[in-house]
Amino acid sequence: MALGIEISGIRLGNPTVLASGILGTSRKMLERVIENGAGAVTTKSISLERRDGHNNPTVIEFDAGLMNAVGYSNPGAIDAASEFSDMQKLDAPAFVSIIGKEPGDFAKVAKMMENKGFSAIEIPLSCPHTPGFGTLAGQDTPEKTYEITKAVVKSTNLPVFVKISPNIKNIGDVAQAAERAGASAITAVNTMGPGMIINIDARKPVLDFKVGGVSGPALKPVAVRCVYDVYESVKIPIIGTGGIMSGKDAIEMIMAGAACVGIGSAVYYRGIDVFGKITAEIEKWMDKNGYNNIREMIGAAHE
Amino acid sequence: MALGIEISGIRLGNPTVLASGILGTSRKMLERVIENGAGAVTTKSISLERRDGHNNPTVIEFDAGLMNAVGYSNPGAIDAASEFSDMQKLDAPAFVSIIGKEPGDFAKVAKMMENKGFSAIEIPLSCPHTPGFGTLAGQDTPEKTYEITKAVVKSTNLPVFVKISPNIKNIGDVAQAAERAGASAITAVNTMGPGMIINIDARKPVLDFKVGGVSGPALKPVAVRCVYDVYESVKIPIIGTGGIMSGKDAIEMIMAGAACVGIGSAVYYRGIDVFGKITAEIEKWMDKNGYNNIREMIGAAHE
Amino acid sequence: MNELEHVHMGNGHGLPEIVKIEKIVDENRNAKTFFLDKRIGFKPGQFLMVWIPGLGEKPFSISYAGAMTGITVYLKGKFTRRLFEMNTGDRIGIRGPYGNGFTLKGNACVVGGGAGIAPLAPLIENLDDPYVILGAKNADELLFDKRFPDAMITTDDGSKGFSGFTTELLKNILKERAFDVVYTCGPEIMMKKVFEICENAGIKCQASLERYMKCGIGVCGHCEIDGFRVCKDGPVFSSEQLRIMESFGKTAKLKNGEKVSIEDYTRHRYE
Amino acid sequence: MNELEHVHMGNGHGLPEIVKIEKIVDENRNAKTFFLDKRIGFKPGQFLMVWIPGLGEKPFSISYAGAMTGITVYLKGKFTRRLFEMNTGDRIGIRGPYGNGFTLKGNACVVGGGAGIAPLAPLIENLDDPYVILGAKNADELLFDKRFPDAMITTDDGSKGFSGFTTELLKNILKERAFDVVYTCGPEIMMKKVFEICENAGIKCQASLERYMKCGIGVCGHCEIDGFRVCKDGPVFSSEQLRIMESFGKTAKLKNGEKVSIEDYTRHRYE
Ligand SMILES: Cc1cc2nc3c(=O)[nH]c(=O)nc-3n(C[C@H](O)[C@H](O)[C@H](O)COP(=O)(O)OP(=O)(O)OC[C@H]3O[C@@H](n4cnc5c(N)ncnc54)[C@H](O)[C@@H]3O)c2cc1C
Ligand SMILES: Cc1cc2nc3c(=O)[nH]c(=O)nc-3n(C[C@H](O)[C@H](O)[C@H](O)COP(=O)(O)OP(=O)(O)OC[C@H]3O[C@@H](n4cnc5c(N)ncnc54)[C@H](O)[C@@H]3O)c2cc1C
Ligand SMILES: Cc1cc2nc3c(=O)[nH]c(=O)nc-3n(C[C@H](O)[C@H](O)[C@H](O)COP(=O)(O)O)c2cc1C
Ligand SMILES: Cc1cc2nc3c(=O)[nH]c(=O)nc-3n(C[C@H](O)[C@H](O)[C@H](O)COP(=O)(O)O)c2cc1C
Ligand code: FES
Ligand code: FES
Repeated sequence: MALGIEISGIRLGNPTVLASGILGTSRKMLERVIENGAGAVTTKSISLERRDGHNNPTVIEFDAGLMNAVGYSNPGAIDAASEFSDMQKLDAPAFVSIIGKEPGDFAKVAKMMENKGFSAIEIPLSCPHTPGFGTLAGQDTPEKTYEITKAVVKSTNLPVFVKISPNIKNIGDVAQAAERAGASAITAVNTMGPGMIINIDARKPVLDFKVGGVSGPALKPVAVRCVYDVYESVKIPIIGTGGIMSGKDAIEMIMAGAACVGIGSAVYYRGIDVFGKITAEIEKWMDKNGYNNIREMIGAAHE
Repeated sequence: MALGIEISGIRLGNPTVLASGILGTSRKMLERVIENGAGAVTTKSISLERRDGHNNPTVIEFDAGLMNAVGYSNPGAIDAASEFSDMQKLDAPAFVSIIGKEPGDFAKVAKMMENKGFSAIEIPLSCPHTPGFGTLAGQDTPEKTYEITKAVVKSTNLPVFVKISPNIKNIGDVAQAAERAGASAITAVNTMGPGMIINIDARKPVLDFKVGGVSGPALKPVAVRCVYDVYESVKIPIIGTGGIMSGKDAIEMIMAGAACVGIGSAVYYRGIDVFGKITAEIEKWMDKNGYNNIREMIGAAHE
Repeated sequence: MNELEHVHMGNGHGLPEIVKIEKIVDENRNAKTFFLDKRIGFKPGQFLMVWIPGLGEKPFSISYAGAMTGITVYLKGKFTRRLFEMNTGDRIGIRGPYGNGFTLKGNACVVGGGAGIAPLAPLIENLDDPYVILGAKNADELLFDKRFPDAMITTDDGSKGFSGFTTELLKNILKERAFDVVYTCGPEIMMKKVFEICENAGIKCQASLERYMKCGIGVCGHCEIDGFRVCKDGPVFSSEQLRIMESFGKTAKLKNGEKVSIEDYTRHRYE
Repeated sequence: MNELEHVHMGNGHGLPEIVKIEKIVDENRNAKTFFLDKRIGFKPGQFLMVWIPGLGEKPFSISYAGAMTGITVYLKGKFTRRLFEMNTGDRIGIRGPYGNGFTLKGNACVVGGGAGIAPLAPLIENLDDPYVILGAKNADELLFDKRFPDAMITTDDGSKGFSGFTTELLKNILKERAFDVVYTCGPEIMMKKVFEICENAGIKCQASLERYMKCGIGVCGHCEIDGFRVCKDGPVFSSEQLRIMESFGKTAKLKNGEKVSIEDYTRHRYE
């Protein structure tokens, strides 16, 4: 039985991908995630300039998932360029997530990350809690998605993945805009909402930024629907992301149309070895149910 | 200590309101919910014509909430008009939820429900899973919200509550459009998404309509944020709805800006007596923390 | 927040689970029992929501306990027709068990009619020497008469056992014997009569009702009968509850909520 | 789906809980202990994320176990200043405990410097007659010297106890006594030296490190040191781990992820 899968010409040993913003702060951290079984890894998002991000509390757990307003804290593209090098020497492909306020910013950071051995560039146009970026800057419209994607595609030879938001109605249109602009894959989805959690004893929102993006189990059904919709809208592969906790969840996402799955919050729920665990669960289920490879399951729920 | 609250001139003995679509299929059912402690009750949504709704499965439970695509099944306005009468004789106010494809439909049903003793009319412009209605018919834009609300307000002497969707960015604009058109309160929010759950053994979405609205714990943080935003946008009171499971949740929603709380999915999680349970929990907490009435808590998280 | 009651999420049977049909038994001309490859803990009288992916989902009582749980299905319309076409090895979805089930107590009489015998079967097996009356239109439609050889049999046409209704037999036996409780399931008109007979005799009755179900978990309100949810407060109701149910034996609601006579409700076929 | 491991959601300490400050004790010129009205089960070395609503959230080790849990805070910048202004009866938020904590084993030596003594205190109380070295710049900044009257005291300026560094005392004692393990917490330069001394002596070392924390629960990766998360894999690290940590004693990351020397990291003040 084969657990490997190829997306946009990149070969993954198994369909689990570390989602951006979780653990991906250093080369060594990515290396460790790969040791723990990830089929591919994504860096934390990198902006041109260094960013403090929002104040603490930035990440909290609630009944049904995680909520975060990290606010794209990162050391900026120059530091990142020295942190990440020879990424092709890792035992699995690495994707670099880059962000910007303007198409030009994206293009600049993309250039700076080009010869680091990354297998692809991911551009999240969908963060719900960082002023100047993502949905708060309107980067999630089909028009802006097209414009930014185009700028990045032009500036790099690497495949470009566009990460989209679950909080928009016309998700198919946005995915199509990305595809038209030359994107090689769609990462669906980023966090949901935003949401807010108020501590009633303190009479205050818990997150210092007040609102944050929802991930984990609360997001899963919406993420699955988004992937289902995107699958009907574009031909390029989908990295299905949102609430994947188990092999069963991963297979559900794949049957909705994903070629591989992004994993973030599950690192909290099941530990850093969640990638190996989920891969083993996928394998066991496929074995029991007579599947020979991942491809047989992609989009199966559309039949 | 006073648990009562007045919204739009209607006096509720406590701030728990049965949300539309849960249990509200008959006068006797509403009576029973009131016996179980609800401060007010809402009928299932009523359309001009009789509707089968979607096929089963229509409601399912997942890890983090409920998902439904009931599809507005209801016996139509004529049958409803004979089912519901003398509602003022119940021990708590009753609201009638009405739906339509066109502003004219809403107005007609509103007229038919006028002399039944209801205390208010609620118009959901926000169902995410019924073709011809709600978000699938674009009733959630500020323009349509204004138009439909205006038509209903004109056709009735009852206060009109507008129920809005969590799945839109400009939620404040929609609430303002409702307020400008004469709405007396905002019910925030309807179900989220839609979402999808796929059974991997069957390779099929579980809901027969494939997608459905998400309610319960998964919805709560997004609902709280919506109420927080609406509170900053309008002066009319808010019925905060979405994921309220406990007294703590209710207080959180009230501190976000709600005057009272809608309760739906919690009937599944905690039983039909959840209204009395939540009221008791609110009372206990207020007592312990030195609050004298609900008003002192409304919008407290904005300070 | 330790003063607020903790809310348990996820009861573990919210989503349908796909199970294999292990064995199919022809019970009579119109009924088959489907044995599923799953042991389920349940109370007699509880039901499963049975899902045929792509077709629909309908409630069926558990008729057999054990390593293979059984449901016994009468051929009615589209859904049951599709079930009847299924073979051993085919797979269906189930969620549940749902509903309250019968409350066991004392010296009992059980009165079952037609498909209503299905939920009564595990009850009979759990009671201590109950007096059992099983009825049907005719011998070809009798259910479980071989499974319960001691049961009194009635057929409307006299093709087997006592000729006439179960209710006549019940009246007769009540003249001779005392019971603590009468359990009944079957056509609602029959159950209504059983209930009235019990009321006159001053005996407690438990009747298992049917109404059109959507959610099956007590939230949508569709299965409502006079303020009671058949799926959650029922399907088994006590004498106290039956006494205040104005619609009992009279009206029921179609899929769209239209209120019709119980006869029309039962006769109604969907699609 | 019973072959797939069940995922437990909600560990019950994900959201901050508001607790009252029951008692405040001045420990020395720069440190106060805040006793909270809550008993917390924890392992020595674990920490809490302490939330001042509207201001921020920072990690502090648990320094006292019991009906009132204690944290001992050194005055640094904005957050600790606000804490120092608080009075008995004021309320703060806490979540946790987080991190791995020390692993207890055998005949131990404990080496603490400055604020690093805080997490070691409950450890000392749980060890069987450990050899304890507590150090500070001077007598006014010593922590818990009265709480542990048997401890060896060192001050850089000789204002109390041994004049010099804790590491010098450690080297001396290692010539005379054998230990299974040396536990240490304090300035990272000190811990680095302790570790090197242990390596030379062939003794196992456990050191509790600090890095800038955001989530505290092992997801954001900000507290990362050479692929280890201080909040989750640490804060306590073993000799095996310390040996492969290139940044240990050298560099750390500011709030924005900029890598600076450990001296600059420690000196850095936010806002
Ligand atoms: C609690 C309960 C337990 C039941 N147990 C059994 C059983 O053990 N064996 C058995 O043969 N039947 C049982 N039924 C009835 C069974 O659900 C129907 O026979 C089946 O739904 C018929 O579906 P159909 O598509 O074949 O026919 P349709 O043409 O759809 O309907 C035929 C009749 O079945 C009933 N029905 C249809 N859909 C539903 C629904 N969603 N919910 C409730 N009733 C419906 C109505 O009376 C309808 O007139 C039970 C019903 C309930 C409510
Ligand atoms: C696991 C752990 C346990 C700790 N235990 C204690 C303790 O028991 N007692 C004690 O006094 N201090 C402890 N600290 C350090 C404490 O967190 C800082 O003193 C405090 O955050 C200072 O905040 P400030 O606003 O007063 O100063 P700032 O000006 O914000 O910072 C002063 C210094 O504190 C550190 N710091 C600031 N913010 C953070 C952060 N979010 N995460 C980690 N370090 C930060 C940095 O070294 C910084 O240079 C611990 C730190 C960690 C990582
Ligand atoms: C703490 C945290 C930080 C995140 N940071 C980023 C980020 O920097 N860039 C990005 O594209 N997505 C970011 N995300 C979103 C995740 O990559 C992912 O899309 C989302 O969490 C849904 O997946 P999950 O449910 O598996 O966590 C972040 C998520 C979390 C929880
Ligand atoms: C089974 C079900 C049916 C619903 N039907 C309606 C409806 O007919 N009209 C309506 O306005 N909202 C309907 N809703 C939405 C609820 O009124 C409520 O807004 C939503 O469920 C969020 O609240 P909760 O989390 O407390 O359930 C329905 C929700 C559920 C779960
Ligand atoms: S079927 Fe929904 S309440 Fe019974
Ligand atoms: S602080 Fe986020 S991983 Fe440690």
